[in-house]
Amino acid sequence: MNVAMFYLLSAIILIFSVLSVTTRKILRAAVYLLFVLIGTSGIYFQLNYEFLAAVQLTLYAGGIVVLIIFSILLTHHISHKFERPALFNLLGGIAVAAIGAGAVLYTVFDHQFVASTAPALDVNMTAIGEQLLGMDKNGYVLPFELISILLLAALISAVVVAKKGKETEEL
Amino acid sequence: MTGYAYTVLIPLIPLCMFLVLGLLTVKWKPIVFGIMGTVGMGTSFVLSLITAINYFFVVGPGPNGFEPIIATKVTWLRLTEFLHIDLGVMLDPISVMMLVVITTVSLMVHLYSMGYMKGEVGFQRFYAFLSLFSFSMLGLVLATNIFQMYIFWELVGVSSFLLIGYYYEKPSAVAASKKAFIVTRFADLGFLIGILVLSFYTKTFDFADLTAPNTTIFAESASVSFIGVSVFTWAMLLIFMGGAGKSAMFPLHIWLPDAMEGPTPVSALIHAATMVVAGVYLVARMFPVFHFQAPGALEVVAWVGGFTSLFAAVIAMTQFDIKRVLAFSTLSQIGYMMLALGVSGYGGEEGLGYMASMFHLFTHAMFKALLFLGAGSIIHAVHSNDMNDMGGLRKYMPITHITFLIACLTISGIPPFSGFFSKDEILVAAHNYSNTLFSIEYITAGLTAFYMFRLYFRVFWGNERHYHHTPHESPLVMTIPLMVLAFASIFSGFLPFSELVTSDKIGFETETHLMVALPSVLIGVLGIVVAWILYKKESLVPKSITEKLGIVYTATFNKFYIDEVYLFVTKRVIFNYISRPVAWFDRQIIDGFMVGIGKVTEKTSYEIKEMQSGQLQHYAFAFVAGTLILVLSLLYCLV
Amino acid sequence: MIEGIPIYHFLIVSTIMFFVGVCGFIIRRNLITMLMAVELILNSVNINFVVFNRYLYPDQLQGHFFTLFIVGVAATEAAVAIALIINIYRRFKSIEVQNVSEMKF
Amino acid sequence: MNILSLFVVVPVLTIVGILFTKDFRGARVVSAIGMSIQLVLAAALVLMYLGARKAGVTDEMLWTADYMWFPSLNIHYAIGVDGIAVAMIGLTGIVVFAGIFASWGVEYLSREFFISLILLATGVFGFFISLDLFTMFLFYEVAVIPMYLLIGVWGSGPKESSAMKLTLMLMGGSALLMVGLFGLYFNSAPDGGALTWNIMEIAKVHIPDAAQRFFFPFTFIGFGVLGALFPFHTWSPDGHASAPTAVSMLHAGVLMKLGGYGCFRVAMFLMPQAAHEMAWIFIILTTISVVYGAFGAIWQKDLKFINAYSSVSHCGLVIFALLMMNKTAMDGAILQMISHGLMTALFFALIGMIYGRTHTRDIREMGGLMKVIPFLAVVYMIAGFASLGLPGLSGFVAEMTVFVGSFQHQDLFHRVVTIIAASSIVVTAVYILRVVGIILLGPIKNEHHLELTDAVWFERLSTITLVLAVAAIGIAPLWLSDTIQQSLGPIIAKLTVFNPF
Amino acid sequence: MTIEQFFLMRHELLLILAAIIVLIAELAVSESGKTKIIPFAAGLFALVTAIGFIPAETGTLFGGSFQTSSLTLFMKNVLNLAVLIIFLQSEGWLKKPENSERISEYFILTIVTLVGMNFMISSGDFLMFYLGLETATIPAAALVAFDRLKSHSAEAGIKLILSSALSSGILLFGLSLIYGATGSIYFADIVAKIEPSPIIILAFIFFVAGMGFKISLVPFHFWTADVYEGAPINVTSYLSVVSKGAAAFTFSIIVFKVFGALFEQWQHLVYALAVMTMTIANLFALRQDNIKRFLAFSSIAQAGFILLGILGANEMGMASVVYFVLVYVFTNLGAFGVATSVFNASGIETISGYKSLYKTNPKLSLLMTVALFSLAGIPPVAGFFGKFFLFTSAASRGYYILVLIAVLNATVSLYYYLRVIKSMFIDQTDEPIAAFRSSISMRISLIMCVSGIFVVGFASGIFEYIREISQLFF
Repeated sequence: MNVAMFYLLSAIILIFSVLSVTTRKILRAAVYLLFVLIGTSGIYFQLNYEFLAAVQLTLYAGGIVVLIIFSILLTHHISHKFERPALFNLLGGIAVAAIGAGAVLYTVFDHQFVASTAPALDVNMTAIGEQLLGMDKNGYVLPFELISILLLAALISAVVVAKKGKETEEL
Repeated sequence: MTGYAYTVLIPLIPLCMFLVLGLLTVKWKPIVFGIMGTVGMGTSFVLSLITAINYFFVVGPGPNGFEPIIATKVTWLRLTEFLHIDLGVMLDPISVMMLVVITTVSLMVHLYSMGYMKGEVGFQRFYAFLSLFSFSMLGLVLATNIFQMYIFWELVGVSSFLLIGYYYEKPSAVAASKKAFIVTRFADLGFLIGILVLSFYTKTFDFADLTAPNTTIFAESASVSFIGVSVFTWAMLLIFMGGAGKSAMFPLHIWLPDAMEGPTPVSALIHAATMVVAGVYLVARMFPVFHFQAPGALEVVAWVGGFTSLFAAVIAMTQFDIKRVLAFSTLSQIGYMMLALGVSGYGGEEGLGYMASMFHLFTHAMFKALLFLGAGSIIHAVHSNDMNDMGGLRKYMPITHITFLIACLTISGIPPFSGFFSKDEILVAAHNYSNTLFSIEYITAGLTAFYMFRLYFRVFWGNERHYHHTPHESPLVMTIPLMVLAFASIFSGFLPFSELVTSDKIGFETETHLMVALPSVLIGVLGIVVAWILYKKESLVPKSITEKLGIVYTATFNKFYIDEVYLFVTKRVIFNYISRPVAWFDRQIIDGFMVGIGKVTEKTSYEIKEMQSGQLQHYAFAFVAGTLILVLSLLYCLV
Repeated sequence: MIEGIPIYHFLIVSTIMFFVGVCGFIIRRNLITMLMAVELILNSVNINFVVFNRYLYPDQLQGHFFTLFIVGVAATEAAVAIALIINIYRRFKSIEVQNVSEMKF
Repeated sequence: MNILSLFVVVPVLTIVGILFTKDFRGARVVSAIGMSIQLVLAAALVLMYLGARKAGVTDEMLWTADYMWFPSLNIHYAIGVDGIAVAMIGLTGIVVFAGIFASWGVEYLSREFFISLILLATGVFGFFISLDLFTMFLFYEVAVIPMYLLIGVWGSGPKESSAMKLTLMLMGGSALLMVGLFGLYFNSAPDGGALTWNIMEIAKVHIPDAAQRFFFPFTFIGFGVLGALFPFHTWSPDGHASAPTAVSMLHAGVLMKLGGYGCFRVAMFLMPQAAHEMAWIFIILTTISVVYGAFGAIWQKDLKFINAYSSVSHCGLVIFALLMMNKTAMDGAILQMISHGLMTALFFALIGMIYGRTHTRDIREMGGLMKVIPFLAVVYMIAGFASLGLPGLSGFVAEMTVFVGSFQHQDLFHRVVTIIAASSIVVTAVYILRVVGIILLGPIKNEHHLELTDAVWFERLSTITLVLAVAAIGIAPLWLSDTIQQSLGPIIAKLTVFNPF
Repeated sequence: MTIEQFFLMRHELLLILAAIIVLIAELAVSESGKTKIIPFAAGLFALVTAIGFIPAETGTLFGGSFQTSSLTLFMKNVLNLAVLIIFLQSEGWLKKPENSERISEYFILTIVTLVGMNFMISSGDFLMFYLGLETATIPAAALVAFDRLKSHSAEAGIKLILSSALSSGILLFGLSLIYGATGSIYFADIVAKIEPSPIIILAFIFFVAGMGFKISLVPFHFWTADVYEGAPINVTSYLSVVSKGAAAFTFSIIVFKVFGALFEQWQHLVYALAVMTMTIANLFALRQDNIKRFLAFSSIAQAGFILLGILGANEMGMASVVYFVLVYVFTNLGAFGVATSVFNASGIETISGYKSLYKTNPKLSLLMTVALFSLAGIPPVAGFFGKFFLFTSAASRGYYILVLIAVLNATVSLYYYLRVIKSMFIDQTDEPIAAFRSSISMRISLIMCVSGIFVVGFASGIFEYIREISQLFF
């Protein structure tokens, strides 16, 4: 069951990721991306990282994609169709992707991953919460603080960029 | 030895005069500078005479003949362990003799120039240069080693350059001075290389070591040879090349006729009496080395001398510029001297040629100086060098006429004038050596008499030309030197030269060889007679003869086109085919390459600018592709 | 950990997804689609981290948390990028890359 | 303070002094004072050196001082001089002094001009006193770089491109040099121990042969570029032609000597094995350079070009002689450096002065200048005679020492190339006399030239200083030559250890 | 965790504090008095910088996530100093009317990016490193797009953020592989388990690509020129000096510390990147006319030189990199300071516009000359020493050919630096930039730069100190 589910999810992820970069309708692309993200969260569920999956669903799928769709709506007509990609970019991109995927996969398959023998950690909300606020090794309070600063800065950045000034001075 | 320490003053006084005259910027009357120079030279002259009398007669020969004396010597530059250049004064028969010759002629020229150069711009400069020249020449003859000689050799070249180019606003004078310098410089290169080769094998520059009769310094390398010829022959040939340049031997003679562009007193001093015999002096100085180590080179000396004497005499017959005639005559006479050295043996009677050469050098200095000064006097009177502008001058310039005649007789070898004696010895020496050379010299003697009297008759006899103003006798200051030199020309033949100046410095007796002397006198007289017939009265005969000779005459008149050959070599080959391509090559190829690197870099810069297209995808592509290339090349060695 | 699925299968998915993202970044001309391609890339990295954590090192949560933070950063990045894109749209009236390439060479 | 450090301190103080001046008058007076002090110092140094040697001091380097600078890399400020360096310092003092007076008339941005000029001089002095390769290199570059502005701002003709070419080629040379210096440093302790930049320390060890072979060409060519080694000389004609008077003087007179000095003090002295093995390549190159430069000069029409090519020829002779690696030839090389420095500076000074009057350097447009500007013309002739090797002037002494020295080689190859090189003296005579004949002698070609005025006092001071120096060496070379030979002793000793002959 | 331990983080904490104070100040000042924030913020930052120099303990916090050593402290001080100079130079630009509403934002964003860099330098695991990196980049994009009236600025902003997103994606992929292969994101654990297996090398190359983006190495550099050109000039100088310096610091730390064992493998990589970077950047710089774009390519070339120091892979290499960045701070900011002054006074930012600048503004021209000579590595200014030590470091490993290539490249670079000098001193024009006086703060900053350029080289103590702390680091 799980196995079949995994392959289904994998198929969804791959197909929709390919579609999202190839479709010529931008809104569709965003929707395909949403499917990919949801598929990924499915994988997280399968791996028993429920918290992560939830975050993925809410923040990624819910937040980012919505943001993207808003911006699309702001900047495009819904029926907007892309021009075809330039030939050089198309060939180059595909070639690079193919060669790169080949090289990386070859390398990865070449590698013998050794699983840790230590007993598995029970992943529950308590453990996650403790680690997130932990100050020792495997504690993530410092990154947590830093990312909060980053979020603040991003907020200010967005304001700085988007703030409308006296448009009369526009060049 | 210290008794001769004062001899160092002989060259130094002219040097001081040069510095004083050259640097003094006061505006005195020009004649004052003339007097200063003359007095300085006079002092040197007196000192030289004292030295000569002292050396030859008061001290006299020792058991081994005249001892060479190093009067003074300081080290000037230390080169290697063995080689060091000294500056010093060496007295031996030939150098003492040369002292007398140089100071005498120089003094006469100094005196003479006060009249001749009167009113010339740069009078002071003229005397400065004369003093410089005298200094250099004296330093040359007094040299204790071959490198000192080379140093003064170069200085002589430069002073000659300065004096020939005295009328520096005249392009022909500038060209002549340049030519003189460069041709002799070229010869000096040979001299220098010769010195290098010689000193490399002998480890010394000193004449004392080189010319000692039984020296062993050559033994070690005697068998070393280069292209089948012994290195010493090479060395001596190269050194002779230097001498040939200075003495204007064929084929390096081309500068001398042109050098007549200088003021006439200069020609008298440099291009007749002193500098041009430096080559002869050099060979004489190195004679033991030539004789013992490089007989082959000596043979070359003889043949070059013989050929030049004939060659120059032939050309002299056709020239119209009186100074050029004299110049070719000088060449011819120096050829005699070279020949005499070339045919000479070593010691006693064997060394007759050597003695004769020196003897002729001495007498030639006197009569040739006289001829030039006389010519100067004539030029002074008629303001022209060209024989065609002259004629019948004997009435206007009696002193010049008489002294000139004496000189002509002397050079033609008519007894009892001094030229007879010296030339006679040379002919004897040549007779003992080779019949070919001997006959060449006979012919030359006749030709000499002919062209000298051709000159004489055309100038002093014949029809009067239309002169701008009536020619007049030169002032006393000019005629006194003429008379003094005429006196010397007449009587110097009676000097007991063989007692004093010989190859091994031991005197011997000579006698007149009638079998040789008589024909030579006859042939001289023959020449005079022919000249008398042709030129005493103006006639069309010479002209018809020249027309009959046709191309031969033209070739001779044009000095056998040697100048043109040189011009071709220098202008065409060196200038156009070497220098110009070198300059082009440097600018276009080498510099072009360097600039090209820059150009290519800049061009590349423009060629690759499309890489930075401004498009984000291209950047991303480059980014990923670059990463992948690194992966593939470093991880899998694929790229 | 899913029984019967080797780790490599996950890696195939993530790697392909990664390079699809890269490919998309290169071939798409629209700034927003490029941003989406970046999200694909980050997502594939996330899968990597998570899978490595679960399959190989279940005794800790480093990969898990790394993923968590990447998601956070991706969000901020997307926010700022979208602000900039809207800014661009205001300037250029277009968000096509070839129009947004005034500076070059 | 160590007397040697003064040679760097005085120019720096002079520069500071110039900064406080108001206009060109002040600037030139301050420069003149500073450089006069420097000249006096140089003279004093020469006398002190001779005195010390006479008193029997046998140290290889005198007045050494050593201050640690960067301890971790063992970089010191190490100074000291031997006879050769003293002679070069003397030369520099004279040329700089003359250069200041030759540029007395510079009024455009004159403070900047003098500052750059003295900065250049600082570099040169610093280079000659240095015993530490790092400091040496530092001073070397300090000396090179002001050239760009000096030529670019105050030059004439295609000055920008010439300045650029010169700077880039010289810096390219120093790129090679830098690699060579690194090689020396990292091989300075082959048997273990501390690495060092100090020349005298490195000289004590034997740098591994492989390293020598690799780094010798870098070092030698690196310095050789500045020494106008064929075929890296092409910066020289353009640079000199465009440079203002004093800059040409300093550059040809002194800066190019850095190349020759470095070649033997660093490249050959420290890597004797490689020097012996590779000498033949460079001997061929320099032989070409000697003859080629001379022939190149014949064809030129610009006075400065003539002199630049002549410099190629003469500087070629320097390196040529150095490579002969015997005492006499190297002595000759150093004499030639000094001699060439003086006379070429004289030449450039004169060319500048003539150019300042006639506003042309094309020899075809000049003629008969002897009549209107006799002083300059006579000095020009003296310089010409020095250049073609007239006895009594420095050129003769140097050339003869070189030729005699080079000819002492047992090897036929060396003697043959000596003869080829010696033939340049004839060619030199040709081009010198050609120029003299065309511009000084003959009739006046240009009517306007009749109104030219002869040299003024500062020009006379400048040229007479140089003439006196040229003549002094030419007339009494023994003391200088002996001093140099004595100092060459240790260098020769190190070189001959490996002499295969 | 005691309060003293927090002092280990004092650079970061102070900076955050400063950012908050500026934020509060923004609220406190009136609408018309916004420009007063400039001196206030600059002064505050000067204080922060000064405090940073007080000697401090070193140690590790958060179980290894945060590490300090004398070396990292010094690096942070260098960056602080650079930012201080930039703040002083920004005055003229910030005072322009279109920026009046966003002055405090400029300071806050700059300080936050600096916080990110500090964390990046001090990071002890890849998570902190990554977060620091992003904190240093994302707000920077907003800074780049700060000139909202200029389309170039907006274009630069989007180019920066998208390329940086791509590059950090690739970087992260590398990091994920490292995590997979070693089982940890902590440096200390990784070092123990790292081995030259292909996957690690692959991951390392991805990591280098990501870092190469920040340091702008060829071929990861393409964004640099466009972003530098489009960004406001002070932001450009910030990116080119501080951002790049921090990245170089971090790169060398991680490369030495984490990947030190893989030297055999990565030396070729760094070698190739160094050659490409120097050469390509020089070729592009040759024909630039825009001074910012020109300095962008010049800074790319300088990054290539930095790689030579990294190639040394020993304390000498570390010291030479840090020293070079220190020199580079003064040098490049000197050049940017002049460019800023000229731009503020005349609006000119092309090299050809600098013609005859020496006649009207001699001091600025001289300063520019000194700075350019220092960039070109000409003695006796500091740039020479900086380059020399980098080369020494490379040569100590026997990379003589690389050193040769580098020095030849330095020669080429001299060509384009001289072009600027030529424009200022030699080229003549009828309408040179009029004479002007820079503001006080600008002058202070320029004096700091010029004294830095002269002192840092000659005062060997500075280098020796860096060398000492680098030794401690290893």
